[in-house]
Amino acid sequence: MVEEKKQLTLVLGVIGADVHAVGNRILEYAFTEAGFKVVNIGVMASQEEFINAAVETNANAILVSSLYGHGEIDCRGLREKAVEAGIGDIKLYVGGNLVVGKQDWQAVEKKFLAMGFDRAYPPGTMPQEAIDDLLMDFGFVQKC
Amino acid sequence: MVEEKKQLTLVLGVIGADVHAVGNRILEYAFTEAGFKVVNIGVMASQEEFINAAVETNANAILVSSLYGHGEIDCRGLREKAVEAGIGDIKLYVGGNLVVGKQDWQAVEKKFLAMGFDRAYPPGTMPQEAIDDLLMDFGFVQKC
Amino acid sequence: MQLTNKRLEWDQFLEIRREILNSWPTGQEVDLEEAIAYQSKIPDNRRFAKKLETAKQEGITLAQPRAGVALVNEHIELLRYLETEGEADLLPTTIDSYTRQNRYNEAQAGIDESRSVGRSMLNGFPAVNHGVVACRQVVESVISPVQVRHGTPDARLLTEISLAGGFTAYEGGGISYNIPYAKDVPLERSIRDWQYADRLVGYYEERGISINREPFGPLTGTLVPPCISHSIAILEALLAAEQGVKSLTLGYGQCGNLTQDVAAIRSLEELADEYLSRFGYQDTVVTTVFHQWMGGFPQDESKAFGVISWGAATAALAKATKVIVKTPHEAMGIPTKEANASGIKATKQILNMLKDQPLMQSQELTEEKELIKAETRAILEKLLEFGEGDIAVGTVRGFQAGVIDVPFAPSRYNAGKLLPARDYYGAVRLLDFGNLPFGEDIKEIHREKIAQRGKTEGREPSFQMVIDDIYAIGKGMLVGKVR
Amino acid sequence: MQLTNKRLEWDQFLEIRREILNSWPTGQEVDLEEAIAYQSKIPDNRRFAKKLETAKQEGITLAQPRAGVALVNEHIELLRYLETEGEADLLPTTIDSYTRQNRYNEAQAGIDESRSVGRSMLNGFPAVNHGVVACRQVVESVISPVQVRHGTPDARLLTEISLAGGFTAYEGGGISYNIPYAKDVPLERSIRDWQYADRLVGYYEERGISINREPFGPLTGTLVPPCISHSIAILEALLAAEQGVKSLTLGYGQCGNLTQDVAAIRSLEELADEYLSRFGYQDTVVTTVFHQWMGGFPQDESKAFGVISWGAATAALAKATKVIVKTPHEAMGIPTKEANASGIKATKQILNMLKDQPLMQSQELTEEKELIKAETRAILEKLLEFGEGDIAVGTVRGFQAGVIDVPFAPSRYNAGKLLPARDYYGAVRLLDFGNLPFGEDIKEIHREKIAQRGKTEGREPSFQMVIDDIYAIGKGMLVGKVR
Repeated sequence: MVEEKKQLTLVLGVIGADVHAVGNRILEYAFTEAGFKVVNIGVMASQEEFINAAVETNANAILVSSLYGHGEIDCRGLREKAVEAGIGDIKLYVGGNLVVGKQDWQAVEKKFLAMGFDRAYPPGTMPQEAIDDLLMDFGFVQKC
Repeated sequence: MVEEKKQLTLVLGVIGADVHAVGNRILEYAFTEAGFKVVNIGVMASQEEFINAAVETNANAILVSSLYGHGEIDCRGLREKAVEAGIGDIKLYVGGNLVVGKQDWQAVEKKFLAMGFDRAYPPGTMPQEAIDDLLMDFGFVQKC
Repeated sequence: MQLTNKRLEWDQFLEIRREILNSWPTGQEVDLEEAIAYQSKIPDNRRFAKKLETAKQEGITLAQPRAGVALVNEHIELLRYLETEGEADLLPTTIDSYTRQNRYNEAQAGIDESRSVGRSMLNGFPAVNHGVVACRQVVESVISPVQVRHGTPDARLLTEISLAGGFTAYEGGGISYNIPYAKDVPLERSIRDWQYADRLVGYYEERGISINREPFGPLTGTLVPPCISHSIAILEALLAAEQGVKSLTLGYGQCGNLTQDVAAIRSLEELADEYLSRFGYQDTVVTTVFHQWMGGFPQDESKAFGVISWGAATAALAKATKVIVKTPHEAMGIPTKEANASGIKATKQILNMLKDQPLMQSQELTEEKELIKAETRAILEKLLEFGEGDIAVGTVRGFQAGVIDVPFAPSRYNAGKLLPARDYYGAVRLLDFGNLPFGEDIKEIHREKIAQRGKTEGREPSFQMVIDDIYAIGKGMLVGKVR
Repeated sequence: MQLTNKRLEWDQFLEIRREILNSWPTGQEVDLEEAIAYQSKIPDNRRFAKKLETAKQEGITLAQPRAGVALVNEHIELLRYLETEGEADLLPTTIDSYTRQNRYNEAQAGIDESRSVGRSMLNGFPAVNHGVVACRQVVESVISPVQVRHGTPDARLLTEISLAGGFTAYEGGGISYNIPYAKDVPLERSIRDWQYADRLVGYYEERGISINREPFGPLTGTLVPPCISHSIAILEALLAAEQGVKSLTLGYGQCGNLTQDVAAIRSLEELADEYLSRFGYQDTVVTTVFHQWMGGFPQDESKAFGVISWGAATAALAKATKVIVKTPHEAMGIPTKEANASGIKATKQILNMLKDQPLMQSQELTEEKELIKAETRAILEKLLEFGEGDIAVGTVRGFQAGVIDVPFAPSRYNAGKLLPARDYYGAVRLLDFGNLPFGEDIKEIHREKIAQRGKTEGREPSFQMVIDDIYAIGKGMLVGKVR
């Protein structure tokens, strides 16, 4: 199963003008440790950088982080750009402090799913949760 | 003036089932320091104890404290008992946390004045204020 | 133009200035003489530097929140609330992230959308877009002094507008607002751009107007050992002083171990005085700022109050001049004004209760201070050597060589080789020294302390230990111990 | 019957017991053998003494709230909430004020009215009225050990019902539940009544059932110097140990100055061990309890979180075995269960973050500990002298003579001559020693420290200073300084 997981390629980055680098380092470490191939485009990544990296590496999923509250503005249109680039069915995950201020998470999640994301994670999610979801979404049976 | 003040006798106590002793001690000390003769009947004092002490010591004023919120019930009828005991014109002062919960002070004061008290003090009053009032009410001119 | 730690020539400054003020329409609102006339009318009691100096003399700690929203009236309302309900001693104006990247068009879109949706779509106040007049409205609407806080590698236009706008304190620096805040801005460039900002502050000082300057202490806010943030604070203090800055507030982000945190604040002030005096900057006043925990917070608001309060207590015990306050919404993102005020009130209660405690003294504290000083001096002396006596040149070369290195920083001009981890008692130590110029004596202290922890946990020190430490506070612990 | 510190004769105990169990119908539910059989089935992990002992060994601090309501199901719901949502380590059952005065008829009226109006009309759980079966329901419905906390001068029936009811810890003592809680209960009587309670606990111990006993540390909660509460804690420890009590938790209420508070907790444990061992009680285990600030609280909840958190931090730094937690509703009266849980969560966050800090060590701390020890020994030795070696007799005579004296206590059996005030750093000192048997060396230390404060405030130490100190915390300060 470790073999199979290695074939999944993830593009990882922090979108927009966001420079939060710590979580990005941890995610890179955690996903790599979990057996994925991680293409980390780092902080302050534009939508184009995400899409280009995904196209170039033939990635299976794009994992977007946003920690500074501008996620709503920064993420809008990412699915459309993926479609334009011919990778319209790539998995899009997003997580972090996605909006300015304390808002009801259900509403925030709904907003991001409506934007075309497959999964959205609230603040404080541990990497293992996303790892488990990736394995499930790509049909790997979990050994637990 | 110190000589004259010494002639004023005050009966001091905490009324009802109230065991709050700290403020009582502060008042005893402050009034004694200010030159009054203080008859402190302490905590958990009944109306009868206040009146008897005043009669026995030929007191000029009764100072009632209540810190536990039942002041309204405990103080009702004190003026009438003073009248019955033949000391109907004794000065009655009351102060503390006189009612349950946070209430408008003007309304509380009005209630206690209507009960026959000469003065009522809100929570947080410093002893000096009552000392100044005593001196004024008994016609001692203040030096400053 | 070669970077060097020399005061910018006035002609050169004016040449850059013309270009800067032309870079966005509101730049045209800045008239230096008129700005100086405006600033000179702001009385001492509403000036940041003066209030800090008085607090330092009295040995008390002032409380300052972070806060900023997209629109002027809402921002004023927010600051007024934090001043009256929150009882803040010092006020902030936190700048939004687009402005920090000089992306004024996007900031404008954020302003417009905020107006139309009726809530702030920006994570701060876009001071450049709003311009000088709006900034003056802000500072005039409150009684307390107001500081601009941001995270801008090239803050030249923002500095011009902020100072003309009546703000009396200004955060940032060529290293502390680059390495943790940017991905690929060369250090030469950000240091030079901040020499401009400092020169402008220096010019105001020459005209008798005191503007407080504060390098950003916590850097990445994640397991930054005191010697790293101290080195950068002192580098920026020297760079600023050379440009004529007189009021400096140096910062440090809470690590969590009381002894280390108190030692850090005390040693920071002493080291800064030592280096400023050594390089001939005699008339600068150094105050300190302690940042409450900058890492991950618990989601639960009561637990967050615990984290905030421990930061407040440490600030008071360290006798920092001011403390930057977190809010019980920290884990959820940008707080409501009520949550922001709550954090200040809890902090103020503790500051007031603890203002009478004596300064801590113990053998452990003395040893910790000496360790931090030895480490910081090792770094600074190596940078001076690298720069052949020029600290600006030395800084650039030092970052290249990794002899100064910030953990978890996004910048590609940072070596990123350090691995910090907590010791058994929660103090931040180094697991991997990268290229830090430490002698074996210092290294051995770190190794021993981390080994002591590893032994009690029955595991070899590794990156997993670092990750456990990063998540620890969110899980209610300081040290990510395996038990 | 002459009061003496001797173990109650069994016949005598049984004679009193018959009378006590007949004083209210639920007394008939108590069958000692059946109760012992029931208690012996409660496993170690749900026993109070065991959990405290483990915490002491691990050097960690456990959190315990106060809580109690009139009806059984509501009380169970409350405790479960504090255990799950509040994350309490130890649980309480606080007894209502009528039960504390043995006014069971009024308690019954309170129960009935609570049922009819649908909310608790009592300020605690009337354990005597509910009886043994209901108490067992309570302790069985939670996982953590549960202690009975009250304030009852004559608690003999409550003790019988509590122990038969499965509680594994019990607060109170013949001095600490009389002097601050009653006006005219003679000390001879309350000490004798508590000898009964302790003898019952001692009997359970003989049968292999460990019951934790805790004298009430904070007394009047108002500027009580450590030597006063320490003396009473140790007196009650000796009285309890004589009756066969083996697990003792001695308490101290936060004064606010960190050094004094840490010194108090550390010296309390050391002094207790010293005296217990001197009188031959070798197999008692002494743990400590630190009470968060017992004086007036700020109305504002955020500020209350600050007060709570500073108490939690001090408890952790002092490495007290447990801490009694206040709530953000403290100033408003009896808290909601949510507010109660909030206080525990803020406390736990701090306890967890600080559990790794090393025990404080400094010259000042050592000096403070030695001062507290010298003061406490002076009092205790004088009481032993007064009692001609019998500590029970000495206690009664000592209170008469004022050589032991509790500030601001309502009891007429207390001299009430002490005047405590804070020194410059906020530590509680004595302005008037009353008849405390201190030598000139000790008195001089107090005088100097209070004079130092007086000098900085430009006023002679006086009762006004005491008044200012009592009002201080409500105004957000610790020391009522005049500036």
